[in-house]
Amino acid sequence: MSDTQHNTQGDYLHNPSGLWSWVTTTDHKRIGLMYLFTILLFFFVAGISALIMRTELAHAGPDFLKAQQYNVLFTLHGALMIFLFIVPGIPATLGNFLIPLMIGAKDVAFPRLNLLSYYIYVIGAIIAVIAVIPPVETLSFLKSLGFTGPADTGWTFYAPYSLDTGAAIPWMVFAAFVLGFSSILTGLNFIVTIHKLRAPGMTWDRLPVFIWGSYATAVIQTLATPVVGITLLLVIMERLMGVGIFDAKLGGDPVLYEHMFWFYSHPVVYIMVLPAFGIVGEIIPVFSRKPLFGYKMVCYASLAIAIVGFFVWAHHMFVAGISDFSAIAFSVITFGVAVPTAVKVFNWVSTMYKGSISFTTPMLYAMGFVFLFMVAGTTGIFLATLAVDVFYHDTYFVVAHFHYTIQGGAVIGLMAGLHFWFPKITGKMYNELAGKIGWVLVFAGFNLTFIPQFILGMEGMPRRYFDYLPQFQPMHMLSTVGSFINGFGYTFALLNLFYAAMFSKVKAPANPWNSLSLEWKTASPPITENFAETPIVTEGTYNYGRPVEGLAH
Amino acid sequence: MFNFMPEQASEIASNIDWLNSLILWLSVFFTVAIVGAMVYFAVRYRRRDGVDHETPRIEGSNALEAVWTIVPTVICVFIAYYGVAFYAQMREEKANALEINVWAQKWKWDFEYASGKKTTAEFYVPVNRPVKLIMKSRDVLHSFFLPAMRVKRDVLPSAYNALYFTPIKTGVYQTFCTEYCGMEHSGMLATLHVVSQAEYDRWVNDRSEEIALSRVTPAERGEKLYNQKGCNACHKLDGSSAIAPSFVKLFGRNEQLADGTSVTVDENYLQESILHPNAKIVKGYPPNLMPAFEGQVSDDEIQALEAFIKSLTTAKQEQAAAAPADPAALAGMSPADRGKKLYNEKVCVTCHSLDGSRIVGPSFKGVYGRKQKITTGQEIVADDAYIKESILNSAAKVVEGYPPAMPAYQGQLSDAEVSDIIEFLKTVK
Amino acid sequence: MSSHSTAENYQGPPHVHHMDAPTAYSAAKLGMWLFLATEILLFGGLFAAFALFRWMYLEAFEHASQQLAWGWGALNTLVLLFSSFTAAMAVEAAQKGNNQRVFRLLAITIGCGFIFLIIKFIEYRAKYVHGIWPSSAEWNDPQFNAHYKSFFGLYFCMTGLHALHVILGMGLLAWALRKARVNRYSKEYYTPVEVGALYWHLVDLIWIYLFPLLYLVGHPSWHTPFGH
Amino acid sequence: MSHSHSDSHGQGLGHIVPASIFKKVFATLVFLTIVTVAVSLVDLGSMNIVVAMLVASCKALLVALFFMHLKYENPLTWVYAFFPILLLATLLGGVFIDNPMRHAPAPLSAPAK
Repeated sequence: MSDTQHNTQGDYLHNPSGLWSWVTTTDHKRIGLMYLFTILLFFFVAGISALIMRTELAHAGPDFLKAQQYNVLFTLHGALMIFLFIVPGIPATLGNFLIPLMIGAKDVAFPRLNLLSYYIYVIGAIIAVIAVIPPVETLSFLKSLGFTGPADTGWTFYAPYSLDTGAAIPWMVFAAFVLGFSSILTGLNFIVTIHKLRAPGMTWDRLPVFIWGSYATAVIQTLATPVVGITLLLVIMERLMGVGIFDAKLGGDPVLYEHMFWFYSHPVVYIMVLPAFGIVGEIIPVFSRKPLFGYKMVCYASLAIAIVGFFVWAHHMFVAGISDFSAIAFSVITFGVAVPTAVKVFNWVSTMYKGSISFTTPMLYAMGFVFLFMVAGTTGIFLATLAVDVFYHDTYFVVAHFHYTIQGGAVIGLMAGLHFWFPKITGKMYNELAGKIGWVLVFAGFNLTFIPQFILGMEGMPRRYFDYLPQFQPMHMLSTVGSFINGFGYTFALLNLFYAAMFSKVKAPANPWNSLSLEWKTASPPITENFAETPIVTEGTYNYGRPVEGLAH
Repeated sequence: MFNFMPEQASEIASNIDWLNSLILWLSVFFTVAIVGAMVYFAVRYRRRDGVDHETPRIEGSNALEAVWTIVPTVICVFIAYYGVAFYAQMREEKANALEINVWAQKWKWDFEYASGKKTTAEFYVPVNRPVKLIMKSRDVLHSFFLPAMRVKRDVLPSAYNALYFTPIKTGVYQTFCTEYCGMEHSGMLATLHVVSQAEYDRWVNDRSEEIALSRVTPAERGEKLYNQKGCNACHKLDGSSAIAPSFVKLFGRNEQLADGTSVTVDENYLQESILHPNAKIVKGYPPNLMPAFEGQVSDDEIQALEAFIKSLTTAKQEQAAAAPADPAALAGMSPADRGKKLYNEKVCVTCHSLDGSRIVGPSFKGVYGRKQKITTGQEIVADDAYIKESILNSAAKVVEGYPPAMPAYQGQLSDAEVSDIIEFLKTVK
Repeated sequence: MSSHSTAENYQGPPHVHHMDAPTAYSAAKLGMWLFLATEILLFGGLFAAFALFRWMYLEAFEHASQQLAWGWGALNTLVLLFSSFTAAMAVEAAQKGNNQRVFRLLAITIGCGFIFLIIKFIEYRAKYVHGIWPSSAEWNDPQFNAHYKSFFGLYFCMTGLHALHVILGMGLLAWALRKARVNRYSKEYYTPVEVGALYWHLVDLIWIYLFPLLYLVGHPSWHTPFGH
Repeated sequence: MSHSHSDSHGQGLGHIVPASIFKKVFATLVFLTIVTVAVSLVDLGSMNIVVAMLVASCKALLVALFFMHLKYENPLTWVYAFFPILLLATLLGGVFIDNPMRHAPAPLSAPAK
């Protein structure tokens, strides 16, 4: 790495310049941007596959798809959205960009490892894309390599179906393993960064709540992903060598697959949503001009959710045939996760008390997040309650619930963060009115898509159904209309940001929102070294408003 | 007002619905309260005319934190308790439960009763008597879901799983498979009939269907299937083998395969060729012509077909097709209906689908009046004349991209029957 | 190559633009400990599967494990323990800046790694000859006891993955070894040796659990330690 | 939670463990290996696996504490050394409160027709 890479004059976007400097960069800000463009690409691919499914489901009975094609589409939608978009999602983009800036460091602990994680992610993405190409005569050589057609097992790859189907499961599962490995390395990098590279004075109780959220996320990323790694490797070994672990015909136990899969796949939902909690915790104080209410509780709640999140996985398996005792045990523990989440929401809303609230686009997304996560959290209570989950398991109620937590939570959090830190990332300002219009479309479209699905779930319609009974038809039509508005909303909002980033002439001030957080103290866009000289931190980041004596600190 | 749950048809259902609406109302209350507070704060404390007003530096309040940690915990404990209590009721092993074996298989449900009665896709239970379903899968994971009874349980290939419910209302209830199991996952349905005890006893002991089936020798049953499933369209009994090998003296014969190897025709070869025809094609016959019958024929139907093929040691004259239905009934039907009856009887169904999918021949969906290009490159319109000619002398004008596999029906269909078929084709949109 | 890093060939820690040397050292160690945590959980999944299947098919597991040559397993354990010892000694030598001693000790450690792999190869060949090899003819033959298949499936997964990690560890130690040859280490900089040794100790740790679980679970027979 | 930059304990970077300790630890490890093999040849029934695991855990602790310098590390490293063990125990616990307690029902043996 030549020394010019680290001089302190020009901003990181143009200094050093040239494609090669981007391809071989170890600057956490550039790697964050590269991740952003890659994951948004997969966000649109998976989003379009969702719209195709919704068009098919608008009317009962086969319209223009066949059952097999529908099954491939929902697997594609699930696997791409989760492994390629939302798991890297906020940690890899905003996390990469902001963690060093917010703790006053020059870069992450292992910059080269950070670049390696990105390229491992790209390799995994390429394998996944090839594995998803339908078997076409012109590419018949792929079939001999084992690419025998796109996976049709759902993103969960449940044994024994994933062991029997002729699709290219080993390749798709290997792609997920490689993406998991990239996620582990990113998590590891962030844990060491947050522990070792904090600026002088930046003690743990002065860290921004986004850093606490990113730390809790990194812990889960590092410690939960290996278990699904070995599970996916075993699926490959099972298919290629018949080692008799998950295959019932050879004495294996498919429920063991479910245990090992969900041991990762429940904590992964906290990987998705904890950074979004962090972002909302950063935005609401800034636009309420008020300190974050109960800062300590919000931070400890993040860690509590991360840790308790490891002990609750079998609430996905209440009806899978597990023993009644374990079902009862996991149901009770699952309620342990609900309480810290509620505490967080209470604290956000209390922050706005007696504030001076301005309705910028990030604030609208943050307030929208509070509503969406109230619905997500409360519908989670239905599914945690044992007797009620028996009815709701694997129905559209579950589909609506996890879309409220993932899309309503993590994606809305990402959108809020992208708008809030847009001036910091690009040094320019996005169009505020267009941002608000985008928010309205996303918010309205999202609710119109998934409120009807709650009703479908109550009516007892199972999920992953290509064809359904006529009585479910009206709600599906509503949901399809909503999904198109939702899709258009995201396109509009992201195009607005993209347009501003590329063509806007409006230079953004270093700190347009007057935030007290450390990353706003350096230039926008920041210089390659982040800070001209290492900042000395003397107080917390939420000291908004006039100190009032006699108030509990 | 918010209740969309299906009817309460089992003993546990009322408890579940009570708990469900309790959580629903708590959720609505807290969501409205918190989001309402947020909106109120947002409006009440909004920044006026672009200037931030003074705000107090309130950093937290331990009292409030305690309140909104303890209150949700108490509510959670309360809900969790009822969730566990009703689950325990739901999983209770009752003494005089009616036990039924349930077998899940890729895309159908089989039911076996203690009395030996076997049914598929529908089962009967007496009202007000506990039922215990003992379920296992023959291939992948499935899940037995009875929305009206509020019960569900996965069906594993590795172990038996039990599902308990006690129906309290007679009626017909829908059953779903809720664990993704492949292509026809959405079609793997069953219906539960809850009937009075008397009617149940009559139904369980009514074995007429099985007796009729058992009196027929497997070979006879095989012959019936041979016609019903459309094998007769290509596999002839008079020894001729234009498109497909004739069944006469087929069993035990050594066949040269397309890939050069040879195989003796035994039960395994026949079973494989019925389920996956393209696996071992005999030399000289066109591949991917015969549709795969996997999922459409059960194991015992395959055995019956094999018994029938074994019985064909001498060439037989073409049997008369199924006995013609009495003319009176036929007259009453509309031409299109008669055409549809012929479509099934003359096994056009085996090669021509109605839903647009391609099996062997062109699909009949929207065929009437469609412009087609035939193998000679000539452009034709599928009008009455073309269809009539294609039925009687099918090899005359074959549509491009399709094999000339259709047998000629010259002499097997009267003109009236042909025009009925054409009427039927007009209705297939 | 002088034994101690004297004044003229002393090389301090490498320059890293975003942190000073002590931070770099503690960051590298914390990073490796975290990576060891992920390796423990990676093998943890296999240990969980092994524990469950041993509980489900106890007799088959005990009988199947008797077909393993526990003698080779014990020998491999001693080889890895010795290599772990030499790796630890190498770290102590590096801390004192004695590059030559580091080179010799790491070379012995890597040598033990080779010996381990050779013994492993001998065991695998013995299994292959008996037809106990995934996707072999006997393996796919339905008569092959399904519960043996679970045991040997897990055996090959666990020892195979462990052998792969032995190779990775040897690569890491070779990278540290190369630096010793150019006198890179001193009191202020020996991170590669310590990080490489940490990874090697983990590989040894996992084998410490694999050996009793796979080889000794079925009362091995005293008189045929090296297989019949 | 200390956030001092370098964790030096006075002698250069990390704590130096004298070679003599390594020799003693190595000798103990070899001895324990012999013990675990010897115990496995005696049939103690279900206790065999418990003893094997205990001996293996002692060896593992020895390697971790001394060879890997864990004994001299700051508390943060201890957390990330033992948290995965706790997670592994959780996975095992979750599986073992499930499989052994399933009471699968006996299938209905339909009378031969």
